[in-house]
Amino acid sequence: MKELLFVFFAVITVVSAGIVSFSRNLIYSVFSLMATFIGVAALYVFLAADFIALAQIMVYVGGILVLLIFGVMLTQKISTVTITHLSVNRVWIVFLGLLLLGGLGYTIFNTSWFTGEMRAAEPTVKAIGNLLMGKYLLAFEVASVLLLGALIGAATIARKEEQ
Amino acid sequence: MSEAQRIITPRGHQDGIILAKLDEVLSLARSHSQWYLQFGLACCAIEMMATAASRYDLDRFGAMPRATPRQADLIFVSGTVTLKMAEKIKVLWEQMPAPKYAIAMGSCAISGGPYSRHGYSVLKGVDLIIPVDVYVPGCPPRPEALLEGLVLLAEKVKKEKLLSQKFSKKRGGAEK
Amino acid sequence: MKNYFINVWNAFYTALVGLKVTFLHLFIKSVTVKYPLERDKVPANSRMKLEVDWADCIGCKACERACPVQCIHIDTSKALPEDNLAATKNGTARKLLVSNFTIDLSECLYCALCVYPCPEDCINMTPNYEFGKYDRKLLIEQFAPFSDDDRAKRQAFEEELKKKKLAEKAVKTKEKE
Amino acid sequence: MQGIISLFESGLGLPELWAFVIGVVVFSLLIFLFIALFVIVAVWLERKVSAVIQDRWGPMRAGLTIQGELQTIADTVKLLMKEDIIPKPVDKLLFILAPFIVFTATFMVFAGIPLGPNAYSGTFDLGLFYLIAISSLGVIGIVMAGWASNNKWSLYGAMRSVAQIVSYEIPIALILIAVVMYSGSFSVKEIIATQDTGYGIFGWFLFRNPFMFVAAILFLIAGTAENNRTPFDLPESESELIAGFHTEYTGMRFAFFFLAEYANMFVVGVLLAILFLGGYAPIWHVAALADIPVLGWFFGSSGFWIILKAMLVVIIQMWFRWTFPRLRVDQLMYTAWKVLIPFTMAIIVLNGIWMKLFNLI
Repeated sequence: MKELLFVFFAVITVVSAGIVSFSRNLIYSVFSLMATFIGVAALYVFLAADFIALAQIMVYVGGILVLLIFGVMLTQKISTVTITHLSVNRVWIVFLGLLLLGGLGYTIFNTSWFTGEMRAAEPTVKAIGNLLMGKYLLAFEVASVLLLGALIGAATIARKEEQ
Repeated sequence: MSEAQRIITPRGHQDGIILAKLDEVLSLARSHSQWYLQFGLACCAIEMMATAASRYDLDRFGAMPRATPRQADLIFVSGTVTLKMAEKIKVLWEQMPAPKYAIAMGSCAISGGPYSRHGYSVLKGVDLIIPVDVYVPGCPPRPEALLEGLVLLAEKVKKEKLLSQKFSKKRGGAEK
Repeated sequence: MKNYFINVWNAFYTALVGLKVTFLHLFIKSVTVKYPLERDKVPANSRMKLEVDWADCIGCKACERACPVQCIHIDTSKALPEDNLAATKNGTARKLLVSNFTIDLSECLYCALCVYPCPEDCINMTPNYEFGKYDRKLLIEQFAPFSDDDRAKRQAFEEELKKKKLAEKAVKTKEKE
Repeated sequence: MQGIISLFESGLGLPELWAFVIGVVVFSLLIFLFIALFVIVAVWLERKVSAVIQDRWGPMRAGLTIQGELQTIADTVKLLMKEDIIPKPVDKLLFILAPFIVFTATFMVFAGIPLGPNAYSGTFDLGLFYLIAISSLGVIGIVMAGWASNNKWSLYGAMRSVAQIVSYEIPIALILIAVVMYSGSFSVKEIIATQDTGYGIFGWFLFRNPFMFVAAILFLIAGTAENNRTPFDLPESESELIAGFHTEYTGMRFAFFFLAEYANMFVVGVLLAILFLGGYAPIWHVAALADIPVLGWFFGSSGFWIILKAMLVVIIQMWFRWTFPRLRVDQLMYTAWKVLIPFTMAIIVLNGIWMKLFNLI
C-alpha cells in the first residue's frame, strides 16, 4: 500500500519536474512547479519529516511559487497566452547537466545509506527547535541576519528617490 | 433499450413520466433563482435600483445582481436603447449561458417609446436584437410592475421542459 | 508616530460605530412590501395605464392630436342603420361610431396630455400598473368592442358613403356648371 | 462517528488496498457532504443577514415557509443546468483546472478540521500548522483562473488576490506564534486542552491577557482578508473588475469558486475557535446538559461546540460584509504591512513579558 502511494507521489514529482523544464509555455512551467513542490512535500511525509513537509508547502507553494508567478505575470506581453521561454546555450547546459548527473550519481552510489527498520513517525518539531536554538544557533542567526540584509537591500532599491 | 431507459420513457409517452416530473422540479428550482445582469440605461434604471433596494427587495424572488454576464440568467434592459448601446447589449446577451431570459423594462426598451417615430439614434425596441421574454410597460414602470414581470417570467420558466426537449431531440423526436 | 496611533484608533473606533449602526437594524422592522401578497396603496389620481370608456367616446380625435408620441389611433365611421347610438353620460349625442380605438401602451408616456382635451372625460389614467405581457403585440390595447370582420364591414360602409358623397359632389358641380 | 472510523481502520475485512480505497472515497464524500451542507446553510444565512441589516426580507419565495429556506438548493440546481461556456481565447487546460485546485485546497483544509479530541488532525502534532499551510494552496488556483481567463479584469483580480493573500498570511502566522507561546505546541489537542481549564470562557486564550484579545481581533481582520471578503473584496470588486478572477466562469465551475469562498469562511471560524475560543471544548462544563433528551446529544458532542463557535465567527464575517465599504488597494497594503504586522510583533513581545511577569513559563 505504502509503496503504491510512494510510487504515485514520486511519479507526480518527476513528471511535473519534467514539465517544468521541457514545457514551451512559461506559465505551464510555473504551475507544474506547484505539483513538484507538493510531491516533494509528500515524499518528506514518507521520511517522517512532517514539519519539513508542511514548511515546504507553506514556504515554497504559498510564498516562493506565488512570487515566481508574480514575476512571470509582470513580465511583458502577459496579455498573450503563449509566453515561451527560449532555450539558449544548449551545448553548455547539456555539458553542465551531465556533469551534475555524474556528481549526484557518484554520491548516491558511494554513500553508505542508513538502512534500518521502519519506525513509527515521531514528532520532530521539538527536536528541530532544540537543534536550531542550541547546536546550530550560530548558523541560524547568521542566516537570519543574511535574510534581514536582503530585506533591507530590497527595500532600499525599491524606494523612491527623494527629490 | 435498457431497463433504465424504459423506466424513464415508458411506451406511449413522448417524454417519460420520470423525466417529466424531474423537469417540473428542475424548472421550479430555476424559476426561483433568476440572477440578473444589471443593465440600466436611463431613468428606468433608477426604478430598477429601487426594486432591488429594501422596499421592494428583488432578493425575495431569489434574484441576485451579477456584474458578469457569464453568471447571469436574466437581463433587465431598462431604459432607452441607443444604437450605440445596442451593440453592447447584443454582445452581453451572447455572453450569457444558455437558459437565458430577457425582460424589457419601460416604453423605450419595448418599442423606443417617445423616440419610436422620430428618434434617429434610438433602437425601436430591444426585441429587434435579442429575444425578449417579458415586456414590462411603463414610463418608467413602478417597481411592483418589474416584480410582476419577474413573476410572469417565473411562470414561463416553470412551464419549460428542458430535459424532455433535449432527450426528444436526441431520439430524433418531433419538436413542437 | 502619535498620528499613526491616532489613525489606527480612529479606524478601529469608526469601524465599531459602523458595526453598531448595522447591528441596531436587527431590531428595526422590515420595510419591504411583500409585493404579490400585499400592495402599496397608490394614489387614486396617479398616472398609470390608460383606460378608455368606449361608450362615451364621440370620435372627436382630440386625444389623438394631443398625444406627443402618437400612440393613439382612432377610426370613425358613420353609424350603420342597425346601430343604436345612445347619448354619452354628458348628454352629448353621438354622431359618429368609433370603430377602432387603439392605444399602443408600449409607447405611452403616461403624460396625461390626452386626458385634458377630451370633451367627454372618457379617456383616463388609472392607477393600474400591472399589465406586463409576454408579447409586444399584446400591449396594443383595442378599446372598440368590434371583431375584425365587423370593423372591415364598417370600413367598407364608410367608404361606400364617401364614394356616394363624392358622386353627389360631382353631380352638384356638374349641375352648377 | 468514532465507531465508523474504527470500523474503517479495522479494514472491513477486505484486502488492504481495497479497504484503503473505500475508506478514502467514503470519507471524501462525507467531507464533501459537510462542505455542501454548510455552504447551503451559509449562503442562505448570508442573504438573510444582509436582509436584516438592510431592513428587508431576503429570499422568501423558494421554500415551504416564508423564509425561503430552499433558496440555495434552487440556486445550485440552476447552476448545474447552466450552459458550460469555455470561451475560445482562454487557456483551456488551466481554465478547467483552476476551480478544482481552489476547491481541493479548501477540501484538504476541511479534512484537517478537528471535530473532536480524537480526530486525526487533533492528535497530529502539527494540526494547526497543517491547516494554515494547506489553506495557502488556494491562491495558486486563483491565479490560474485569473490568468487562464485571458481577460484583463480576471488578471487584475487574480493579481490583487495574490498580493492580498500573501500579505495577510504573515500576520496570521505571527498570531499563531503568540498562541503557541502559551500552549507550547502546534497540536490542536494541546492548544484546546490548555484553554479547557474548567473556568469556562475565562480559560480561553481570548481572555488570557489584553494582548491576546487584540490578537483575536487582528486574526479576524486578517482572516477576512484571506477570504477575499468585504471590506477586503478587491479581487472581485464589482464596480471595478466585474467579478474579478471568476468573471469568465459559468455554471458549475463558478459554483466551485463560490463553494470554496464560503467554505473558507468556515475555516477562518474554525481557526479562530481553536486559537481563541476553546475549540471543541464546551462553553461551560455542565454535566446536566448532556442528559436533556434530544439536545443533550448536541451538547454532549464536541463537534457541535466547534461548529457553533465557527458559525458565530462566520456570522460576524457576514456582519462585516454588510457594514463596511471596500478599501482602496493602497489602504489594503497599508493595513497589512504597517498596522497588522507591527501590532502582531508587538503582541508577541508583550506576551513574552506578560508570561515572564506572571511566571507562566
